[in-house]
Amino acid sequence: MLPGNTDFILDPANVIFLGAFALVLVTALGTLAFAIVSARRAVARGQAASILWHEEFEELPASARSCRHALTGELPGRHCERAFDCKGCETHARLVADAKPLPSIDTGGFFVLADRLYHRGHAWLKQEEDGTVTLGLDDLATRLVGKSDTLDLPAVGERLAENGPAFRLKAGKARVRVVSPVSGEVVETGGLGRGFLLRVRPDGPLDTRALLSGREAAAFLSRELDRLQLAISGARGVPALADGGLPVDDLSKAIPEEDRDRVLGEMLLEA
Amino acid sequence: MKLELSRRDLFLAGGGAVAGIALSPVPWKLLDDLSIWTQQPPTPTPRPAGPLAFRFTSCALCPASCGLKARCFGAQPVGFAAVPGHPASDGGLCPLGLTAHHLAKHPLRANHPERVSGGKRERIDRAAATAALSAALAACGRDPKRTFAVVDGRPGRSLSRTYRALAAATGGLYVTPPAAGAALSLEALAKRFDGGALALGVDFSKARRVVSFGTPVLTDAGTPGLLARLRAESRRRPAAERIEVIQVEATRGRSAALADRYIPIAPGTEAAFALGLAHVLLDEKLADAAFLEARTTGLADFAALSARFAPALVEQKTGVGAGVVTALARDLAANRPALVLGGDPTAGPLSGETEAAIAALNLLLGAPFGALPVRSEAPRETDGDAKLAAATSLDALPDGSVGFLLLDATVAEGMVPWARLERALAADALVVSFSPFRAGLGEKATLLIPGPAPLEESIELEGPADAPFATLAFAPALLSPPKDLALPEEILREAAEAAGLSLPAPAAGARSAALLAARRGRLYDPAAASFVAVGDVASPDALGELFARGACWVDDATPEPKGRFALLKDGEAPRLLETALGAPTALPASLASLPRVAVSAAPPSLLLTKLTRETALFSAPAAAIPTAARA
Amino acid sequence: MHTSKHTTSLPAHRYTLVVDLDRCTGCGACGTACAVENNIPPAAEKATERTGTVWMRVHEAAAAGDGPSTFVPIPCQQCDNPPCVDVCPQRAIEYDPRTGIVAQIPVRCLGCRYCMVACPYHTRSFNWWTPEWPEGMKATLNPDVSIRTRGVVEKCNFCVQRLQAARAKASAAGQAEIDPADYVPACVEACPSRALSFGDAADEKGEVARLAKDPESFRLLAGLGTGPKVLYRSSDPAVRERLSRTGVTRG
Amino acid sequence: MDDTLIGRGLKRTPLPRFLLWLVPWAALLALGLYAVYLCFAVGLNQTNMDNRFAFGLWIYLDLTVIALGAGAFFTGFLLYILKKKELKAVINSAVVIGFICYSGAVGILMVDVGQPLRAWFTFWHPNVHSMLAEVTFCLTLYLSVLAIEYAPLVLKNRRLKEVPGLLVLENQLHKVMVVFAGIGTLLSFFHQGSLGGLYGVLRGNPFAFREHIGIWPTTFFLFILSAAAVGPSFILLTTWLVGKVSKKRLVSPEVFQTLAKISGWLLLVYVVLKGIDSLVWINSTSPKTGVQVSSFYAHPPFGTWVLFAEVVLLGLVPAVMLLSRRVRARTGLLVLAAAMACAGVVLNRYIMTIQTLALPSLPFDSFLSYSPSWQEIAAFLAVLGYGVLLYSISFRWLNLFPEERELATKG
Repeated sequence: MLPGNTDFILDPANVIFLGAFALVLVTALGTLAFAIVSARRAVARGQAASILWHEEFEELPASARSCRHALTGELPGRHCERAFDCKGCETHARLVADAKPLPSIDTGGFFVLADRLYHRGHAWLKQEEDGTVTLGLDDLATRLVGKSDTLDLPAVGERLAENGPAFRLKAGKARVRVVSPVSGEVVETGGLGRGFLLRVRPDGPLDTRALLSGREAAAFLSRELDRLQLAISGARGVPALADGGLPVDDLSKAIPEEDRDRVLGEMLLEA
Repeated sequence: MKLELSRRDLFLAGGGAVAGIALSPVPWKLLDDLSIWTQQPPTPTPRPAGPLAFRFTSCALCPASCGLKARCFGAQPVGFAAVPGHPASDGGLCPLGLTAHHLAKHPLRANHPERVSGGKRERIDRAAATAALSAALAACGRDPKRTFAVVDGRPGRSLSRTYRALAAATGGLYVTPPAAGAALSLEALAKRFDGGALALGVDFSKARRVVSFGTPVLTDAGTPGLLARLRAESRRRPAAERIEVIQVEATRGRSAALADRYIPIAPGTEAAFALGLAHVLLDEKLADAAFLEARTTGLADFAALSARFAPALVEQKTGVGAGVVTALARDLAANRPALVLGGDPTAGPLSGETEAAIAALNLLLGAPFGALPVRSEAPRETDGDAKLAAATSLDALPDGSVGFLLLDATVAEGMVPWARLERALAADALVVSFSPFRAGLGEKATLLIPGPAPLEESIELEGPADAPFATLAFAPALLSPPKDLALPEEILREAAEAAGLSLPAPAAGARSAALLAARRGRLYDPAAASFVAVGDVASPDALGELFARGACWVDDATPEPKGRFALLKDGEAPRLLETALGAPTALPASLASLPRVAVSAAPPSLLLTKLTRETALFSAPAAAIPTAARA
Repeated sequence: MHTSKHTTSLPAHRYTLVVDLDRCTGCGACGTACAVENNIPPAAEKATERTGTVWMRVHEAAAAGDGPSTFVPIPCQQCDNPPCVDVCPQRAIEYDPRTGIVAQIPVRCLGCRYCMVACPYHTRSFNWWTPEWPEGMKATLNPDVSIRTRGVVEKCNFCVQRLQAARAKASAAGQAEIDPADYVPACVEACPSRALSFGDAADEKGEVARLAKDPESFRLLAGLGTGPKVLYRSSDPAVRERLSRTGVTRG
Repeated sequence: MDDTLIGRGLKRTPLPRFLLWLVPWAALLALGLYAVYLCFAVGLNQTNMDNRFAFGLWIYLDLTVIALGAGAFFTGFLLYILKKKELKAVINSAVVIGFICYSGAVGILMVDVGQPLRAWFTFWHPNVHSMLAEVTFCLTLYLSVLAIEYAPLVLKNRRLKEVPGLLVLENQLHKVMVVFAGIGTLLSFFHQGSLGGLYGVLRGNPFAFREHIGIWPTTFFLFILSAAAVGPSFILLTTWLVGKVSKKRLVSPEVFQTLAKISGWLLLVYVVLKGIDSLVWINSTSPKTGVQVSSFYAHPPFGTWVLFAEVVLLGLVPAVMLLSRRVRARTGLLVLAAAMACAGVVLNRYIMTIQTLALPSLPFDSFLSYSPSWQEIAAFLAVLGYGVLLYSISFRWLNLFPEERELATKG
């Protein structure tokens, strides 16, 4: 094939044909190698969670990608394009600076606790006095999941990445992961009965600009209930309540078993 | 500074080394070598058994006795070429001869004496075989109802002399199959001559019209390829010198397909057709009047007979149009010399009446002594005072009375049908064959004492009986027979001695001596491609040396004898009339598959499956080569 | 006609086979001698006319009605513009620019059979079966020719091993050119009616060059422009006309 | 286990029923593999091919599936290079079908050659003038490209993507997919073409030989065009078929419209060029070799109807149908038109491979027939079985139709 082979003939036809083939081969292999190397590098740099989250975010339906300021009515209909990362968002920075008082908002029957910060993936974060944070599931998600069959919590010492999977849970046929609102190291695992699920020591100073609190969180949960209703009624044959509402106390029972996985995935932002 | 080597560094170093080697020419070279190495043939090419040499001999497989130029490595022949200019074959050769060197190792080859009883083959030793022979010989001498008979396919050899002595000593029969000339209806013609014994050959080079009644003149009969070559050569000469072949046959065989004209005829009506031609020749005064006048008798009677066969009647009898008959007769008369042949060497001669009609036709055309020349015989040693039996034909074998039938290795089943032999056998007869093969007649024997295979023994070969000249070769052996092989001559002498029969001493060299003494003819030396007159050969040793180099003797032209041919023999007319006016017979079963297989005593080489299975040239492939041979 | 790199300069030697159709009786001697010379094995149990390994095949070309048949021996036509050489993906077919001989290299062949599809003369054989000889027959094989394996394509190469031997002999004798008598293919040597003649058509004084110019000579499928170096001859214009056509125009 | 592999929100038949569905196809595959074993162990004498019909069912199959599999490269070309975003709905399925077709063809090709272990000699001692060398080079490379294109689908499997590294790789591969789409297009261009060239260069066969443009015969270009034309139709056909079998809506109707329009236009161009090519062949190319084209069609069953069926009935007619808005509005007619377009190319490949060999060549040749042995048919069916198996598994566990979930939720 190349000079040096037995019977090789150096003529233009050979050079053109084999040159073209070599070029294509090198391009294909080079591109493949580039993809593999950059993937490895991204994993090594701990960008895996971020990439994963961004990819997942791209695939979310528009209704799940509402801007927090659309939830509050400040910028109606606006969709987030930054994968819910408000830290570098100019719009968010401007609106926070304007700091208009929020109108009164219906919590939709969910608890929104003042000491918690809420993530759009339905995890809450509580800053503890010792500098750690505790993580848990918000009220809507807790009711949605109902009684979880298994809670797959990371072991102590494992690292969580912001917007990466914090833990997984299984309920009936549904399997879903919950996104972590913070990067850090797991220092303690809790449980459903213990008020928190994970205690995490954050990497560096905590930046909570992307998280929701207070009335904003309440507005979020209220809008999430609408989304939930849409998700459930999308599946055929599920009776919605006459007033369009859902039995807030026992959300999990309102979801047919065969739809549970899809609905939980949609609500917990997993494609 | 402290040098620390981590595992990672080692991996990197290793990986770097692998990558470096991968980018070096080494793997490239290895792959290239692998490519070349895998291009070696998976089965090694056979090693030559010695240096390349060309040796000459003759093929003993069929009566054509073609010259062979053998390409040998050491003692091993690996292929043959024809020998142009060879007096017996002049470059003729056929697939059988081209594969003769395969036969010694043929899967049907037998190397040891075998007794067949109850369908089972049982290997016996040489002593037991000799004992069985001697017991049977002794029994034949005692019991007049258990005759000894020996069938010899190639008479005239020194082994034939032993056979004849044995037959004479036991009061038995020495049987020879009909000569090739008989199958061409030439013998029937020669027997009509009143000037003494006569043998006629065929000289196609002198003929311009060849009419063949079912004889495969262009394929299987005579020397391979001879007539086809002469005919093709004549086509590039003036029209008046061209040879044309007219095939008259019921089925369109290979020869008919090759003939210039093919005349399909109702089977068994050849006599009527021949008489029809005779009718036109005589009626239109087209016959060779001078020849008829000088050399024949009985013209008036024959004319009276043939007068009844007007073309219209012939058309009715044979299915050949009257116009075709008339035109052919005129064509033959206008293009003399013309000759007529009949019968198929592989299917046996035609009926006597048909042969009579064909003979008359040849006489009307003046064929004898021209296109059908007188043919001498090769000089033979005289019988001297030895008691030797004369040759008899198969017809002489009485039914149910042969107690000991001895079949020579040269007897082809196609020439000597087993059914005829079986009829002659007495109950519990011993059938001994010297064939080296468990095939053909060798398969029918109750005691097989295999002799040398083709090319394993030097053999005296007379040329085909239809050739214009007599030829003789002492075809040298190319292969050596298996070490412990019993030679028929030895084993017969041992058995005869044990049975108390005395045989004359073997006449070694007697035939060469006779040849030298006759001082006739020339010797063709194939290596030099030149002739030496017999008169110029100094000594018997020089002659033997010539023959050992594959030389072939060829006779001079024989003068025309005095005498006349009978157009009709006494009392022949009514039988001829009856046959010619008879109804057509059934189509004969087609025997031919591979050419010449029927006239060869040896089974064909397995390689000839290429012709029978892998080409559409030859029919009935299964019959040609026994499938058992594949095992 | 279609041109190719091969026709631009003809080789110094142009070994050519001339077949005189007037002489051929279809006896099969040529094919038999070829099989013996080139170590072609006996037919496999189930081999047929279409699956056998036959380098020299004799076809019967029947005339209309009861007219005489013509037997046509067809080895590889050794084209000067071969349709097969360029189709082989891995150069297992070589056109020798010195002799014009188209040689198949079975050891490099992967058995794709594209060359068989490309050849309009159907002169190639694929080894559908493993070549096998009975034990005793192996001793009779020709040591000058290697044995092929199953699954490769093979064909006539004008007994090129004999050319090599002739060259070796000439060079041992210090001669530049071979003695023509030393290079004769096996089929030519075997033909009993001398229907085959062989020689160098580039030798203007030679018999083959004369025959090539003879009006009785023609090539099979000449319209395709393949330039065969196997010539056919017949004294019969009807035969020449019949065999000069392509089969597809029949009927 | 099975549940956790099925994509979120996708309804799939229960596992036992799915396994039952696989059984007959697996049986076909097993039978075919046995036939392949026979061909390797005993030899190609197991087929009914012979020295005269040296190419048979398998080469026909190769040419056909590679033409039909062209949807993979062409959809990729339209999506990634020409940015036809709506084709994102079928690209995954197209890649899987392409991979099945090409891997099946390469697999069969390896059985078809007598000495598969020497196949690499084509790379080591290539004859660059050979169309088959071009095919081999491009085909192997393109199959690798298809495998690379297939990889992200697998990596996005619900279970596999839980491994962060794999999903990141998928993400990176997705980013460079445009390069592979480009390479795939280039390679497909050449191997589809050189498959056509295989026959167009046969100087010894006036039926197959065509005029050359540069170094390539016209069949080179016609094969590219016909494959590109029929690729989208085949995607349409298979998508519709999968929808019918799985009783699901997989893509939005607009996707079918786009596919049909593209297929229709290309088919129209192809038919026009094929017509011109045929006229040149009839009036010049073939007569130059001394053969009138009419004699090619004088050997039943190959009459002139073959040419008519190929160019008009299964060429022009489906092209017009695919371009007609009224036909496209009715799914039944649309699918029929797509099927006719596919059948046209299938017939074209049949004529190229089979009629070329069946026609007599030497003056005393007769028309040849050939019928494949059971081993050949079994190996052929094994490709079908393998294809259905791989597609079924991919359909169950990979997300072949990105729109499916949304369409299912819409109800």
